[in-house]
Amino acid sequence: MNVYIPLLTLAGLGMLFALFSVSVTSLTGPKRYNRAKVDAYECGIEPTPQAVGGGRFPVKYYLTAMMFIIFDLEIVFLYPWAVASDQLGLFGLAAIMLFLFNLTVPFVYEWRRGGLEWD
Amino acid sequence: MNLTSLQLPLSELPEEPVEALTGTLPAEAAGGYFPYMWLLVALPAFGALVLLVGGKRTNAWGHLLACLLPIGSFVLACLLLAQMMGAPVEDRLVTLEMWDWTFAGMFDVPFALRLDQLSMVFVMLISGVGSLIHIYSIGYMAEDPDRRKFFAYLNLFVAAMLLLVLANNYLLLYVGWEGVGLASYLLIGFWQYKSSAAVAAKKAFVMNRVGDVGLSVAVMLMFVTFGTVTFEQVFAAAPEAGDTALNLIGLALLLAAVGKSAQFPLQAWLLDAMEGPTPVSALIHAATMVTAGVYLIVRSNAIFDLASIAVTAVLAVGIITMVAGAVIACAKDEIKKSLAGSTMSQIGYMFVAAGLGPAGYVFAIFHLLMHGMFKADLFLSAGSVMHGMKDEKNMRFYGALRKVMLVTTIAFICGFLGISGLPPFDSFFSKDDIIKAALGTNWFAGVAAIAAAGLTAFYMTRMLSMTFFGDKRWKEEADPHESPSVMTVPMLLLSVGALFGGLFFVYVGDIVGWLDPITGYQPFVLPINDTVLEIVTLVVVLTGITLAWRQYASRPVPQQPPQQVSVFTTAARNSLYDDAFNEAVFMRPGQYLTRWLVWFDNQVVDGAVRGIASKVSGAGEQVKRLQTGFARSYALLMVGGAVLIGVVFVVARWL
Amino acid sequence: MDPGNYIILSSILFCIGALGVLLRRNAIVVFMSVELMLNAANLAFVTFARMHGNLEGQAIAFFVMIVAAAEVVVGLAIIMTIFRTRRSVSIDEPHLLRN
Amino acid sequence: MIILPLVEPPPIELPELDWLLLGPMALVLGAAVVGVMVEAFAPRSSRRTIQLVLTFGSLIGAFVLVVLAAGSGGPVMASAAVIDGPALFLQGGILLVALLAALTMAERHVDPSGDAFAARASAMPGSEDERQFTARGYLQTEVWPLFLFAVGGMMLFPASNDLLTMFVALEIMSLPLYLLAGMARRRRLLSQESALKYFLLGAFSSAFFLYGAALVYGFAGTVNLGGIADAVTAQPQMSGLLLGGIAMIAVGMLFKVAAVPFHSWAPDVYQGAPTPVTGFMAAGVKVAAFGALLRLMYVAFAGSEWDWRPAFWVIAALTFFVGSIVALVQSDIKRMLAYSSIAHAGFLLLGVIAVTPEGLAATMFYLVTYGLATVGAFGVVMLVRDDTGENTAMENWRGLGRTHPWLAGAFALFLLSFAGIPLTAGFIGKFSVFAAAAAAGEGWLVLLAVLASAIAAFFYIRVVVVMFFSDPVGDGPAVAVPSWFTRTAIAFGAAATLVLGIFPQPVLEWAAQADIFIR
Repeated sequence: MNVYIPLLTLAGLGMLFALFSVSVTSLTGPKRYNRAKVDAYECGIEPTPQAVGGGRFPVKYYLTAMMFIIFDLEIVFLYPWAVASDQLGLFGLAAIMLFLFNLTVPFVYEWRRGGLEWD
Repeated sequence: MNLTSLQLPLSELPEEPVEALTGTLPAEAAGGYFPYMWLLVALPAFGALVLLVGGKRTNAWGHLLACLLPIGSFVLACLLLAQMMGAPVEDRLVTLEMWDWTFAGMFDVPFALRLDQLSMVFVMLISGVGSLIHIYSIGYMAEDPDRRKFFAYLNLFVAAMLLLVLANNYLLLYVGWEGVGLASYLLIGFWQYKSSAAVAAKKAFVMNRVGDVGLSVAVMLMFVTFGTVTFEQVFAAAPEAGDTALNLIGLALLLAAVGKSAQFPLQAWLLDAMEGPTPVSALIHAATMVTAGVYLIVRSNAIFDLASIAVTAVLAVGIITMVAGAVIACAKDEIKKSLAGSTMSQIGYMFVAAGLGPAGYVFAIFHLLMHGMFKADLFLSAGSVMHGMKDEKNMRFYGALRKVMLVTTIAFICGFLGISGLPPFDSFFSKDDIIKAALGTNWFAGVAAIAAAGLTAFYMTRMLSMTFFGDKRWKEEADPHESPSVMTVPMLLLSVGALFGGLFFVYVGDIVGWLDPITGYQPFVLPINDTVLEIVTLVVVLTGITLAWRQYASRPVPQQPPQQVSVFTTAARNSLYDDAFNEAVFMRPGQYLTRWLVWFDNQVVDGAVRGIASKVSGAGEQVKRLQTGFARSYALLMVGGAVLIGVVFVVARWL
Repeated sequence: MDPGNYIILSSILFCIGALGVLLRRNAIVVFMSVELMLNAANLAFVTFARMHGNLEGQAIAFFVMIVAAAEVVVGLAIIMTIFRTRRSVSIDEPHLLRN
Repeated sequence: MIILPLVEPPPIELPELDWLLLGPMALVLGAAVVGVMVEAFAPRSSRRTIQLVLTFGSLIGAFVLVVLAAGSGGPVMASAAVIDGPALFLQGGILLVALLAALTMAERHVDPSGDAFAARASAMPGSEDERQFTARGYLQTEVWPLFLFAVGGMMLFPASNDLLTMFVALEIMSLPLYLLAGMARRRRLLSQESALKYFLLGAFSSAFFLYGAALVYGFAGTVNLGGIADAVTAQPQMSGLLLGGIAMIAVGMLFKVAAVPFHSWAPDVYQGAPTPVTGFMAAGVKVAAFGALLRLMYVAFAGSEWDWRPAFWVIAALTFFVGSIVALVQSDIKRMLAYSSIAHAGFLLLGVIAVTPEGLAATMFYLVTYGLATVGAFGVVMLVRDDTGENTAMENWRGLGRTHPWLAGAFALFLLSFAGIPLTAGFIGKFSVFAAAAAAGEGWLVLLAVLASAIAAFFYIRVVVVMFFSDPVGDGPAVAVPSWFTRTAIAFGAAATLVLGIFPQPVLEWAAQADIFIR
């Protein structure tokens, strides 16, 4: 049984703290449940429902997110490669090139599909 | 044998499982016609295929083909029989390997046909009676637009039934078992437009499913216990198995048999099954399929001999159904339903015999054979009557038909003689053997059997006289006429069997000696003198006959069943007085029993089918509640599951 | 310091995330809670990598981040379409699918 | 100040790639990437054709490669994945299923306005745009790359040899499916809702999987399955980390195979998703996820089987009973099939619990038979329609057997196979899994399973009865006339179900030879 003690304490602590924090917020926090709370962005930027083109999707927000991800990942993986590139040699180069190509594909797709035009 | 010994990698498995077939002779070695025994099944199956796939194109000649193929099987069966009788006893168990399912030492099911004395008997019965009924159907279904489909199903049935009795393992038997179930389902519901037929089909289906579940459980149990499902290996391994396992298997098999053979408490579907065309009732619901349960039990004798509880259960089921069926038969006014009750009762006899253990197996099969002949004969005659009477089923609107349908009358009388147990006809031998065996083993069963014999005589005489004797009570539109010879000839052929089958099998073909190697016949001692017993039985039978004759032949029979007495004329009431008497003796109890059985059927059995289903669906409804459609509640359920897993982990650690 | 504390922290984060999934109504927030759970796992990976003194855990953390990012893209797409048809991202509103 | 000595970093041994073994996956995923480029550059008119060529070409090519590779095998990509007998067998099965599913996805004659997918997934349901796009006959051809990505993930899933690869494969498989689930052309609200549920719950479950993986890593110091197995055997005294890890990983996997109580997404998603996707999901995900689950439990956690077995007993029993029982009360064909697939997950778990080579082989065979029958069944569901789209209410299927005997016959065959009636593939599959479990000494669980499948038989039969033995309402259900795409899919599924039911020997032998996981 004792094998469980660390695990159970872990779970117990987690649960307790989580419950505590959640309940405290719900107890102390002001209760103003309004539309804004269930909006897509509580930060206030209201995605316009009837945008130009009658409800065409305002893709901007998450196209940006996508682009961010593309370049973010690129960097994240370029660093380790760069550090060890001299040992990885040609294989590593080929691999990272393949990786970069695969990252470019969605970028190209986005660009061709007009995701980059901010009207 | 235990399962671990089966777990060899594929490479170590022998090429073909020779050891699976110990004690049997490979068909190739047997030579002669044995290598072709697969044709027995293939021919009718081919017919069904052609007719179903060929569609309308085959309308013109389909039924002829469908008749020829079972006849072909029958001819082949005769040849095989001749060869088998020529062979020495130890060479009579022949196995024809086709292909096999092996799975890396998990299971190894040789797809093989096994022809031995027992299956030989069945093959003869099925292909023989089957062929005759095919021929008969040409006339009976002449006007039916879907005749082709009817014959296709009929062929399908014959093929499946032959597969059932030729299988050399419980799996293949299960295949045939499902096949005959399907065919009978299709044929009961053949006249879809009658809602009653559709309902009956469904009922038969559901109840048979209950039985099939029994069989599948039995197969799985065998697998768990013996690690194999082939007859040889199972029977060889049975003695080593534990009592509980054997009894469980036995009871599961019994459940299967009860479902298929319409025994108590799953009997109700048979009466409704009479909605199907009469040839179907004759072939499937009298001669062959409903006796599959008896075959299953006798075939599994090695198990039942060791399973005391199961075998007692068989006996109990047999006794109950034997009596109950007879009483029902006394109470029914529809000729086919009365015959159906009789079928239940006769199969009850077979169950009783099988329940007696080695003393009875042989006689179960013997009576089964006899029953196949005389009951088929009776059904065909009844069908011929209905054919002539514009499908009037109610015997109260028959009477004096002997004047217009002589041949049918003769055929029916032959069937009557065959079933009622008068010397020297079929039942006189087969039934008396059962009665003796029962008295020699378990006196209660014996007495019940004798009583049932009296009832049998009563309802058969009632049927006979109400239909063919007395004065005519036809409806206006009815103009009875004799059926075409394509129908009457098969009837007459069966009549011959009904008259002299018993004589033949007792004095010419020694059935006991024939089946002994398979079922292991074990003589018994009668508590009382043989002749005395026979005389007693005879007296009981004659009493039944005279009672019924006094009542239904020499007195007018009211067109309405006696319940609605109040509205009747004085004259009718006078006659009714007597009627009321033996109504009180036989029919009232009959109707009560029927009513009770119906109640039991609705409450308990459908409480085991629909009822449990409803309980189950109730549970289902409960669980459905969890399906609220709220993603968050699903997530909560998942967390609950995670907790559950954790808890079980901890508990498992503790234990 | 004792890396065990990081494990405790990660388990706390995981539980907060799980509770967030169970309690919050806003699909975006639920989704963020899931991401929180993933990152809790990440923290655990890194800590264990430290404890075992091998780099595997840290490399894994990278991959997890990427997978999480891909999830963000897909998730946002789905949530936005729902939002645009229903004018709200409450995950309780769409429950046409049920017994 | 301290000057850090420059240490020569240890040499990195470079993985060498066995292209024959990697080929199938590489081909499919490569085709998917090309597909994205096609979407970027090709004119709209020609996209569908190109995508179809890409899809079928890559799938068939991959299948050929799998067949070629059969027999060989070994770890690939620095043993991040291992292509062994089971992996190849399951990849073959997945590719077959995917081919049939692709055929049903390519169907364009069933729905008057196009294929099964929304003209523009981004257009608002009921909006003017949607009407225009539909009128112009646009097709969302992006479904094909997504489909291929999902297939690639499925192929990697049962082959992955460490928890990280497994996690990545899981996501590569799931993410496209989340999207595809939301793209139905008809009843888009239901479709989008199902996508949302599937996504949120799926992400939730994969978080569990990941945290479990973290705990196991904490226990073993590696995520390589073989390494974990060594660690498990090396430490006889149990560690909470390991058990907690197994439990949480199990949660993630059991969600994917839709085992009770992680099943609740299945009925909703199956009902809401476009039917071809549902068929693909029901079949492919089950095959892939069970493959991965088998590898986990057989390779990594076999050492502590006595810890997780009891939990799996409970889950398995729960699964096949709840699945069978709730299916009894369903009135919608797709939901009924969903619960049936849940019940099948329960039966399949028997094979996982067995932890014997036989169990592995039996489960793999069962998976393939189940997958083929499932795709076929959903292919049939696609065809029974009214003017608002598919018509999955059971009472509208009354009398289908009278009006369309062949279609109803095929569906009945699939149902009988699900029910495990002899002479269908399902029977052999079920029998072998039960046999394997029995041989592994799980007799009682097998008995329960037999009972459950007896219950299950009733609702399958019920549908057969509805189709063949009840009068059609009005002039019977309207059945769209499919192109040869769907015909082929259904016919192939039916043929496979029948042939594997009567002559299963070759496939059984292949499965039986591929019954060992390479570590």
